[in-house]
Amino acid sequence: MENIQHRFGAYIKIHWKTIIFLVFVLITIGLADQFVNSYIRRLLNLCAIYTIISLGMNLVNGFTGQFSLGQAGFMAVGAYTVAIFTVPIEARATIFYLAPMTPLLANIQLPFIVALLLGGFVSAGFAFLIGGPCLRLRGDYLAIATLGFSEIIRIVFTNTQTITNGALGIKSIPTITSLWWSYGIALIIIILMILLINSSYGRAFKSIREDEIAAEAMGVGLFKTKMTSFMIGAFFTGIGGGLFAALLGTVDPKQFYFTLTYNFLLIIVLGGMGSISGTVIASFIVTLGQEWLRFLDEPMAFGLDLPIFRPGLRMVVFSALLMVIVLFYRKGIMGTNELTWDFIGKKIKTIKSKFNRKKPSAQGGDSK
Amino acid sequence: MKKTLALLLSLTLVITMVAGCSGNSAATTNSDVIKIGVFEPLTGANAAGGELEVDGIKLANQLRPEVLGKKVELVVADNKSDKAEATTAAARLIEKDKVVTLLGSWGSSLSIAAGDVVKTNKVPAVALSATNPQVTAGNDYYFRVCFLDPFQGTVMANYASKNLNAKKVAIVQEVSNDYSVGLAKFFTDAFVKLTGDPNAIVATGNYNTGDQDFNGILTNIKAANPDVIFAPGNYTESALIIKQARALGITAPFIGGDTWETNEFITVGGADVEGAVMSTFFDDTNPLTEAGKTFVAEYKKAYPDRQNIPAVTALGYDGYMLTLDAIERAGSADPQAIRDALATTKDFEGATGMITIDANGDAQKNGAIIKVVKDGKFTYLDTVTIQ
Amino acid sequence: MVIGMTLETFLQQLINGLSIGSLYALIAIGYTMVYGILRLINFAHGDIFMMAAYFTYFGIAVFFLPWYVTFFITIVLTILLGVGIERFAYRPLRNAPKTSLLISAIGVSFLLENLATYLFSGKPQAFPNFPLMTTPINFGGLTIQPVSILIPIVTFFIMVGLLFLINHTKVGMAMRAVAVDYDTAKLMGIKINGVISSTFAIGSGLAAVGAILWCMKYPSVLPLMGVVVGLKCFIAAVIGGIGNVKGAVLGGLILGFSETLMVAFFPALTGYRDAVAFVILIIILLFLPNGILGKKQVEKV
Amino acid sequence: MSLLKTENVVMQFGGVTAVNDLNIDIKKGELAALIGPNGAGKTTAFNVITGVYAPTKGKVLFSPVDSLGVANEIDITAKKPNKITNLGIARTFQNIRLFKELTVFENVLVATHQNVNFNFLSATLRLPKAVKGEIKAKQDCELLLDRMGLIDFKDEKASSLSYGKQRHLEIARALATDPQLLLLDEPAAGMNPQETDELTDLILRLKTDFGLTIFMIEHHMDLVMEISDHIYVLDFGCTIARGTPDHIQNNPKVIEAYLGVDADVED
Repeated sequence: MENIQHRFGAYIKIHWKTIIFLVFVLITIGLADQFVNSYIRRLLNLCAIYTIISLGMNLVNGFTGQFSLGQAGFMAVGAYTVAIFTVPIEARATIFYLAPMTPLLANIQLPFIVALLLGGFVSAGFAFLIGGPCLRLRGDYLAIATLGFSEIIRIVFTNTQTITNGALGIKSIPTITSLWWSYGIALIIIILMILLINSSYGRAFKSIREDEIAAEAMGVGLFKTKMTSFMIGAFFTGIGGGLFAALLGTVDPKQFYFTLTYNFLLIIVLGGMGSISGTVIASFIVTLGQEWLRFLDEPMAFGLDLPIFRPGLRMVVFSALLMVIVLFYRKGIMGTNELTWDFIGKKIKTIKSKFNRKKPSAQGGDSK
Repeated sequence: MKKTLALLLSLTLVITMVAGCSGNSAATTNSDVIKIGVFEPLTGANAAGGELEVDGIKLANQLRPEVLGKKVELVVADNKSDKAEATTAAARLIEKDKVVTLLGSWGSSLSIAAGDVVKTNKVPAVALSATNPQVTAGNDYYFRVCFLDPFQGTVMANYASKNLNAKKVAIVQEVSNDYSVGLAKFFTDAFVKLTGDPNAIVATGNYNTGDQDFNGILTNIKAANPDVIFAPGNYTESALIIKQARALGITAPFIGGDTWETNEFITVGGADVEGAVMSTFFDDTNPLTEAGKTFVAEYKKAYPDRQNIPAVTALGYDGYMLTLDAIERAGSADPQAIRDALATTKDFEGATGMITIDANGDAQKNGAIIKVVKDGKFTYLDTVTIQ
Repeated sequence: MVIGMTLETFLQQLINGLSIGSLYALIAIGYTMVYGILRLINFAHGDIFMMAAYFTYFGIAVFFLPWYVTFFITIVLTILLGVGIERFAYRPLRNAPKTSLLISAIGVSFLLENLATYLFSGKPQAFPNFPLMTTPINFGGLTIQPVSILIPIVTFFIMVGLLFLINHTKVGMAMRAVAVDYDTAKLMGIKINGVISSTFAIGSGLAAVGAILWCMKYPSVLPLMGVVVGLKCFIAAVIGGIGNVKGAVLGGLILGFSETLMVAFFPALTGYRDAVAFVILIIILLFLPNGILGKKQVEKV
Repeated sequence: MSLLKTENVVMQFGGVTAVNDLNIDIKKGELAALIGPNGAGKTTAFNVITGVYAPTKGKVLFSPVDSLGVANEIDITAKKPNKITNLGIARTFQNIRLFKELTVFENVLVATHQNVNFNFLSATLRLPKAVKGEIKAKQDCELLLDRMGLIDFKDEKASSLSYGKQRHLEIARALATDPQLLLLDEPAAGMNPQETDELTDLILRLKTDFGLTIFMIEHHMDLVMEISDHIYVLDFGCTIARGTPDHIQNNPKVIEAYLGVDADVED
């Protein structure tokens, strides 16, 4: 411990509890990977992937204060990159049965991890291209422009038959994504986020969120800094998209309809714009909650037949939730706070002081 | 006051959540019940189609609620016409509800999405109206009771050139719909082959799901002046396309695929879709088999108010009956055994005709029904068989 | 590939562009007015339009009310809906950060879509037919539905009326005042809430009119019909210069024409049609950040 | 020799001319003040100098002294604000613009971001270079906070500070950019007499200890007259007078300009 503390001394102190917590997480993943059924595993994978993507979104929207709605588009870019470069070459003929894949790509196959990273980079590249025009715009214009971009991406992917196989999409993508992959990468990205946010660049991001004019007057280059954040966010999202593709094993343009972005919006709003731990918690709540609420779509909920329980109710509740949060709990679960050990400590103290009989238990948290 | 309201809202939410999960967890595996999973789009773009198939499945279930002396329980899951949902829905049915086999889904891409799940879990699935070759290709656990797009495309091409003796055809395809572009492609190939004229397709118009204004592409097509217009795609857009075409003074007949056969197609299209011709799987006016007759009778009993029986409902019926037949032949509710039984299906008498499953897991059907919209009804026109 | 096109075809395409463009314009006005006053992209506007379509559908096809009654009720209900949304989803957040307001708008839109899907099912409903409006008439080689002529006319008169309202009436003056400087207007004793409500009322009312005309031309009603239309119309408003009624109409027409003409001249690219709007948007924002008729606003430091 | 010059700067918004033909010349090491009634265009002038607005006409010239002690004149007209800050002009704002959600320490640290010599990757991965840079920045800033008497509030949110302290923090933040010229926009606005006195001392200390050149907008006439070496008087965008405090005090034009607006003089 000592030497770690010493090396990062000027930065973050890695709390011994954090190490224990991480070990605990790894063990849990290991156990889950062994003993949990594929349905639960699929859900847990989704949680991790949504965490990654939401973190990417929160970096831009929450920490840098730029309201971007391009997630679905960046996700699509990452997903398609992985799909195109990992589909077994022999399978391609049958998949691209309307129009053969362009010879440029037809015979290139990359190892998963390479394709995944490539997806991240390509996605960041797109961020660079659209950031040019968009990041100079006033906030709400950025929202509509990024949303427009994600629609354009979808439409382009629908029409470029020989690269993306158009509407048919690409199937039989090797389903490599496992709990180890998704959670491994999620953890890495969480840690990177924490380190980034607590660096000089992270402070620059936050300063822009707080007050663009003051930030600029303090020598922070707005465009360059926004672009950095935007591209990193897109990179994360691209990675998430890649994992998503390798989880489903099939992609097509319809999946990346821009309403998909609203999922991640709900997550970051619920978790707290500008909170990493909040995002992580919210990703789990929303992903599992959505699955949980399924019973609302089933006529025979609670055994008794209620006419109100029929397909569609779940999404109504889901979107009503977003409204409730933004109207009444604008700061979300964490606000801009982080679930650090002393944060938990404080909370526990307050709870204890409230009723010293009950014995609360602390769980979860980031290294910070 | 706000706060309290908010608290109340969230409280109810939490309660429902808890109640819900408890309700779900109550669904335990019961030995004297055989569970069959149905995953269909009950909301979203494909909702109408999904419901029609579920009708058929439910009807069949009422007719034959037991197999191997055990009660058959249907577990229906909505896949929201969305791929990610489709995979989770399938996984949920298999892992959580412990179904032994699956039925569905309307919309090939949704079935394809679920393909990997059924494959990895080694649980068989029967697609009902998913006509895309990709559904069963390279997947030993996916079967289907309907014919394939290449066949359907050929059928319509034949109909266009032989019955309507068309020389020039225009195509309007829903570029964001795999079914539509696939069918358009197969039609084109077949039609070009038949006419021997590489330029037989004089115009192509693309649109996206949800579009409502087609005047642009239709004006182009009008200029190209085709004999026939082939417009496979969702019933909603197709109906609008035909309406707008007529409004633009296009008189060429419209022909399409099985997806047209929904009541919405007629309600939306109104008088303008009169004479629209489509290929489909089943004709309720003269069923090919005994099973077909019983199905029609039962359907009329169950839904006296409906004037015509959609083919996909018949396919839903067949899918269920075929599955139960397979379970019976397998003599057990073990997924693997059911799968093997399904794979070796021979001359099973379905409502839509005799079903024999081939090596790909597809139903060998060499006959398609041609129907036309007449007086606001889908009426039998012809049966096209291709060897 | 560009197909050689006859004059008729070209004119036909122009008419197509004019009528769809005018519809865009009608709905774009709603966006532009709300934005002008609240500086808010009212994401829910497209869905208000959708709800209006359903109101009309139920009025005529389900409750068999005469069309004029239905139209009246539709417009009233839609206005109530719009004003209600402002009251309950936007007003509480008026002093909150901009993003919260935007998120709330997205939330409302998402809620309306899901609610419609839940209540009216994802299936399309057939909008009643108005033979008088839809039976095509021929001009030489041109075939035109009366409604296609009606739409631009209605749009034009509404625009004129609106401009009069804004420039020559008390409430219009108040609107302009609020649009220029919210706080000062408040200090001047203008009833902000009243002004904002009336803005939403007008915007929603126009959405209702737009919906009725839209459905006469494209007679199917769907829960998600408002999404793409909404986006395009907001873009139209931005192109023309947001906050400016004439701009909204101009933008709507530009969008309508460029879409149909793209289809007309590049049939091969018809699949990209929906991307056109967004491409135009990004180009406009690059070269004319304030739109064609928009004024440049400077940030106060 | 002069550090900042503006040559016939004109700033118009639509038809309104906020600043008309502004010519100022601030010598290195002096403390200049810009006074004038409300709406005279003082803040606009600052915004032109700091690049927030691009002037309609005219030039802004800045002659910072480089590491070798050589001054070379740079045309900073319409340069981006952050570029101008990099060159050595820092400012505070009339209506305090702190990063409210950030801690006092973070507020100051942001100002050091402009001279990071490592990219975001090495910052994220904590490469030695970045760690060194960060440690240095933090030491400097702690020192600064100490000198500004804010060290005790280091980890509090900026928004939780008292009004006076917030003004101090804004100055500290500006200093953290390591400027040669410091622009203060009404630093004493809304301060009680005692706070104002503290501020007076502070400004003087900045001038002597940091060897800063200071250019400030201020309504507190006694403060202005007490500490400034040179005063510019603006009215309706035009420079109506310039010179030493006593010269200004007896200038009829100035008195006229201030007639009826005593409120400003007093507040």
